[in-house]
Amino acid sequence: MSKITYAKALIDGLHGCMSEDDRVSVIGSYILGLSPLNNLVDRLREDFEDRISDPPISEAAVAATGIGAAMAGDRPFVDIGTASFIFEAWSQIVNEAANAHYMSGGQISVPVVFHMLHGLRGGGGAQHSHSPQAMLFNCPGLEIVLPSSPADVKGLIRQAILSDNPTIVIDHAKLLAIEDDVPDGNYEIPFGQANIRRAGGDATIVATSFTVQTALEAAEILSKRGISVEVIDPRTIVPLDMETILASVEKTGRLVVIDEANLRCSVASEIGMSVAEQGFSSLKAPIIRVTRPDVPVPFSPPLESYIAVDAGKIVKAVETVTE
Amino acid sequence: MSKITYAKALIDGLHGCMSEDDRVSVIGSYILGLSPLNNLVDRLREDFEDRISDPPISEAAVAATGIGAAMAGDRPFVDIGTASFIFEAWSQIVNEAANAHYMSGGQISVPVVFHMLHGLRGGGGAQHSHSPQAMLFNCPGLEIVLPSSPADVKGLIRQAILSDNPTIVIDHAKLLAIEDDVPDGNYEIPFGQANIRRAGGDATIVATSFTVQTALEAAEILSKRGISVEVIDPRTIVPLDMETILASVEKTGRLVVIDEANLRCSVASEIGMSVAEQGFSSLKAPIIRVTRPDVPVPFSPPLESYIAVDAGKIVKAVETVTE
Amino acid sequence: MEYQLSDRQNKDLLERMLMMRRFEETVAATAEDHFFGHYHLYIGQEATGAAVIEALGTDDLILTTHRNHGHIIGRGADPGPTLAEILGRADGFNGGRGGTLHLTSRDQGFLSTSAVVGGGIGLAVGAGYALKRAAGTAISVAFFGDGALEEGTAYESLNLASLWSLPVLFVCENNSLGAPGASAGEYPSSVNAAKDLIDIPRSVGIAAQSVDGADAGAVYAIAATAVAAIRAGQGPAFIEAKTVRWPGSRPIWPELATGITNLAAATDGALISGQHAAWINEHDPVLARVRCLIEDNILLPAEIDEIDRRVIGTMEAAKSMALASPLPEPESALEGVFT
Amino acid sequence: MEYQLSDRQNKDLLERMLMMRRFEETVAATAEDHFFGHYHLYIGQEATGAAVIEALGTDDLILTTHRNHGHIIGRGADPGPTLAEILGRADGFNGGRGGTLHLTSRDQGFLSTSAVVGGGIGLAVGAGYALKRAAGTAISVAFFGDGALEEGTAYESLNLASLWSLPVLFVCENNSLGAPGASAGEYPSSVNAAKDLIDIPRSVGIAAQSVDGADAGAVYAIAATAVAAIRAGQGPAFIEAKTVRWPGSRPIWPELATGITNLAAATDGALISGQHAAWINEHDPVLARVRCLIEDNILLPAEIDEIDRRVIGTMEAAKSMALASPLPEPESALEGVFT
Ligand SMILES: Cc1ncc(C[n+]2csc(CCOP(=O)(O)OP(=O)(O)O)c2C)c(N)n1
Ligand SMILES: Cc1ncc(C[n+]2csc(CCOP(=O)(O)OP(=O)(O)O)c2C)c(N)n1
Ligand SMILES: [Mg+2]
Ligand SMILES: [Mg+2]
Repeated sequence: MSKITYAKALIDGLHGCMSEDDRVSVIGSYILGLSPLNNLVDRLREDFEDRISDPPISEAAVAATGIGAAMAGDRPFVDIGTASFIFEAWSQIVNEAANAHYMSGGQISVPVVFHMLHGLRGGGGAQHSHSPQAMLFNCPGLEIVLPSSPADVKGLIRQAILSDNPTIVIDHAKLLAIEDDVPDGNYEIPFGQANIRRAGGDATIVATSFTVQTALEAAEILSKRGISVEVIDPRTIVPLDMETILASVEKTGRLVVIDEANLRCSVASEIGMSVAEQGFSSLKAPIIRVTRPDVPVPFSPPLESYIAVDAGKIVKAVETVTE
Repeated sequence: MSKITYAKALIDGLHGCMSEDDRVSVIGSYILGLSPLNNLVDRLREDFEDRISDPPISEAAVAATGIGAAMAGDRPFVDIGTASFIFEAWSQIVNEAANAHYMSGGQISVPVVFHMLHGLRGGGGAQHSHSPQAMLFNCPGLEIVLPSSPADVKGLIRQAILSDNPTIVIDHAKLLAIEDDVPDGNYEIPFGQANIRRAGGDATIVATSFTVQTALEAAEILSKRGISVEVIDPRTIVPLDMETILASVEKTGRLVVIDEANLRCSVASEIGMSVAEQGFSSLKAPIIRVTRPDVPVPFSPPLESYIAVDAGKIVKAVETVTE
Repeated sequence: MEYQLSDRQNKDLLERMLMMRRFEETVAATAEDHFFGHYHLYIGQEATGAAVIEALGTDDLILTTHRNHGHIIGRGADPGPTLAEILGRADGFNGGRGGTLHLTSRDQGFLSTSAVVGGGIGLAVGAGYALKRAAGTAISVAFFGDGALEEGTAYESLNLASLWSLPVLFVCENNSLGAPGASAGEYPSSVNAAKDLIDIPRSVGIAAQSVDGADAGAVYAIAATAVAAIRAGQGPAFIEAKTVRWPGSRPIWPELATGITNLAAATDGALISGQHAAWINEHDPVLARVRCLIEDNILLPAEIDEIDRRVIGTMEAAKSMALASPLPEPESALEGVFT
Repeated sequence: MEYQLSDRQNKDLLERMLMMRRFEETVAATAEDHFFGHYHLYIGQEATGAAVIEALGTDDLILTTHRNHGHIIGRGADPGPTLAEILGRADGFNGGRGGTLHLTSRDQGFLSTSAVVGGGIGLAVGAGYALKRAAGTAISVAFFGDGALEEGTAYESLNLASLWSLPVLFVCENNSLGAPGASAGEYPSSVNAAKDLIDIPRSVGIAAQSVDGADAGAVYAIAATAVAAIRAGQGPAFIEAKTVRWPGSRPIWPELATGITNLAAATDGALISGQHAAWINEHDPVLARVRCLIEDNILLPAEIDEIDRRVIGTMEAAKSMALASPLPEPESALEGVFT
């Protein structure tokens, strides 16, 4: 166990896989974006010089290259950079990667990993701040991973690379510098197992990615006000561990769902709706979503802050459902 | 008032707008896909020869052309053909069209219409059967129109062209041949006004596009079994008329939401979740969604039928919530 | 070095072409009574597909398009499961899940059929990436239509393959020249401002050549040269085969407008009649091939007939097999999204 | 016909270049104490932008990229609201909603700044579509970097503009040659297999020329010729201006590595010293321009100084205005998604 940054844990996980399996290669080296931690990638460059390459600015062809290589038996890790640019490769992801296994009747599998950085980063504006996980959630055939801690990202990235399915790993720029305990050595975290980040009895909060951190902050504030919340991080939304969520709502009777994406058809909408369908009898209050409102992301700091999910908004929502 | 097909009503609506406003032009002439009714487009070709053109197979550039032309003051109607191919132009739609007005601080508007045919068409397989409205619903800045009848499509297409916002009009191939009464002359149907297609008191069904037809079929069957359902067609999901939906659920206490898209993050998820949030106290039973399951669309007819929304599934869902 | 077909290869190649032609005729005949989605026949382009395939090895990987039947059959896939797939049957290669648009025969080296125009090109580049990393001599091949060169991903993929010197053969079947389909409502394709399509790959440094796609010998020579260069590590190559698209696509023009091919017409032009006679005479690559093999004394008419009879027999068996195959179990639709 | 700059134009053009340079210096200086997102300075490319803009008319429409400051300032937009926008202030052109990445000045004919590499090219084609339909003489202009030619939409857009003969001028600012940024962690750009970028537009039939982007006179001559041809209905044209990207982008290399420009150094090379001296001497287009205007007796050093002083004054006023502008009201974030 050592205390390392999220960014280092991610690179460690990737390094472990590359050491073990020659078939793993990296296409696109901006794995940590323009983060000051980006030099962590140098380790990959040094140790696997011929297995890491920078492609042209051609997201569609780059994604197709990853998918085609995976179809042919390779296990590429493709970095897309800022998540907003995955839209350039949308057809490759949605029409090719997601469908190939099913539509070939199982003849083909596509063990590719797509990695990207989502969300509000501070001044990213409307074209550098997307959280595409909600749209991807509507595409059957993709595993979708949303880590929220150093220990998780290391184990999840490994599981993503070991998986024979196309897997989307979405990190948040604001997570990269977070430090926490991370087990040494290689380990994987199975997909579809939610993590109860904090136990509590008065209300359930489900949050993903960076909003888990925000939810934990809110939980702390709420606990001081005498409200005990359970914070659940599904870690992967495909597959989704509804059991853990439903069990918690059965206990608390109240649900607040948090999402960095904007409201309509968000991950929060889906999780909330699933509870309304499968856990209705447990509910003692309306479900509340805390997400970005349905506006493009504005550039100016006060505007961006205004639309961002923050602890205050979460506290308010929990207070409303526990009233 | 005359009895005409949905396809004719659509072309009539478009023709009316082109007659009135020179700025309206058509890019892409496969408005009715490969439907046998496709020759209805000839009328546009004859009357507006220099205002209808077939572009290369370049969805991204074609979409950008429509958007840029709209920014410059034109009012293009861009046909994408099969809705699955809008994914090729995803960045143009999501990053350019949707954001331009907001991020320019209102300096620019983008009065473009994108038209496409969505859904299960019979043998379309995994790459010709998408219903992208759910993903688009997660993109703020787009008006989204889902007509379900000849009279509606004529008025909605007009409103789409008159709108100064980027508007996505999504038709369903199976609607094209449906005949019904359509008012003569030009008229527009305002966005954000749901249509109560059938009044009833025992349960509310919300459905869009072709599934409205399926829901009406189900309502007929249910009425014979003594269950009276209200069928609501929002007609546009952005803007969304939640008032009409909430008022109905207040009356019936039960909600079934229907969607041609697959389950996760579907339009049904969003509408259901909004009711769970805003209309919780009215609900007497869990909300149920009837959608495609989360699988790519298979080719073979029995497989495709198995995953399709049909009247039987809707009947069963309504029976469950009214039990 | 000039690659020429050996006698054995000439026979193989003719058989591939006949398999393609007779398969499509079977598809068209079967379509009258059975459910199909839309489909796109390969008739008229057999010389190109067969000659390129003749130049490949068994380890090579292939990505193809909506007009894929010829490639799959020509490569030696069993026509039974191929037809069964097109019919959506349980014994189809994809278990009925793909249909014509996504027909995949992994055993023959096919990774995917993308029905997204241009969709397979980038996948082939990816296969080339994997093959280059594996450091063997296998290459990947992308078959695509002229329309695919209108898609930006095609261009991006060419650039990437060139930059990384990947072992990829790009085969553009330009079937728009003289194609009679447009008048019957077919998609306009070749809507490209390039005077010469090969200027596009050349602009990003890819060796590219055009060839008469109806001339199997010429296509073979060019393809074999390109394949050898690619295997030798010289990076990707591009071939534009100028072919003529035949009618026979559903739903746009489902008639088999030129009828069932009569090989005797290769030597007796009088046997070709009807509206499309001139066109058959000028363009039919199967008749042209037969004519050439006979004229050059490579095969006797009787030998050709024998091959053809065998092929026709294979198709009859395939049709029986396919029609005997059940439809898949409806509930199985929910299985197999993930491995 | 050879286009040459008149005396008036020479003065205009120099002023545009100085406005660009002094603006970016102001941005860099202001960035030290105030919030910015990331930004990309135009330093080193002024001759290209200023000369192309000099060749345009007031009705022409422009689409630009993340490296847009120079185009907007050079076109005559007020530097106050420009800087205010970059600072996210309420009085910025976009009300603070766009920032540097989406800076838009509609009054100057700018329709949008797309920060998606290649994103503006297709929009410019669309503007050209509208302008052609309007049947006037205005044209649209797309400014973009060499990296944009790696994106498939760029290629698609070129093809479409060529096919439809749209009045679009494509200006590729190839700033990768000799750019020192890569070593400082800047994005690799110009990852293109084309030996010559102009082969790409040429492959789809677009007239294309390369020019030394640091030579304002040469850029002007080529741009004016292209603009005249486009206005005359000859369809799109493409210019590749070979420029050198300066440091000064945030967060990758935020230092103003070459310091505040001293115009006196144009005539007295001894004034240039430090690590980047050679590079400033060889590449700085502003110094080169000043040198050339003095040598050719077009402007006296004193006249140039006077312009520069005025420009510097304008920038000081702009900075005061921008810093005095309030931040937008937080709740206003919810307004203006739709018209
Ligand atoms: C991305 C995309 N856009 C549009 C279509 C509809 N479409 C199917 S086939 C076709 C024409 C393709 O032309 P080409 O690539 O030359 O192939 P051909 O049919 O001529 O063999 C089109 C436009 C599609 N399948 N994919
Ligand atoms: C679609 C897309 N992919 C990646 C990026 C990240 N990015 C920002 S600037 C840049 C380099 C652009 O190079 P070029 O177009 O030559 O412009 P330059 O910065 O050199 O002026 C990249 C890759 C982006 N903005 N958009
Ligand atoms: Mg073609
Ligand atoms: Mg550049």
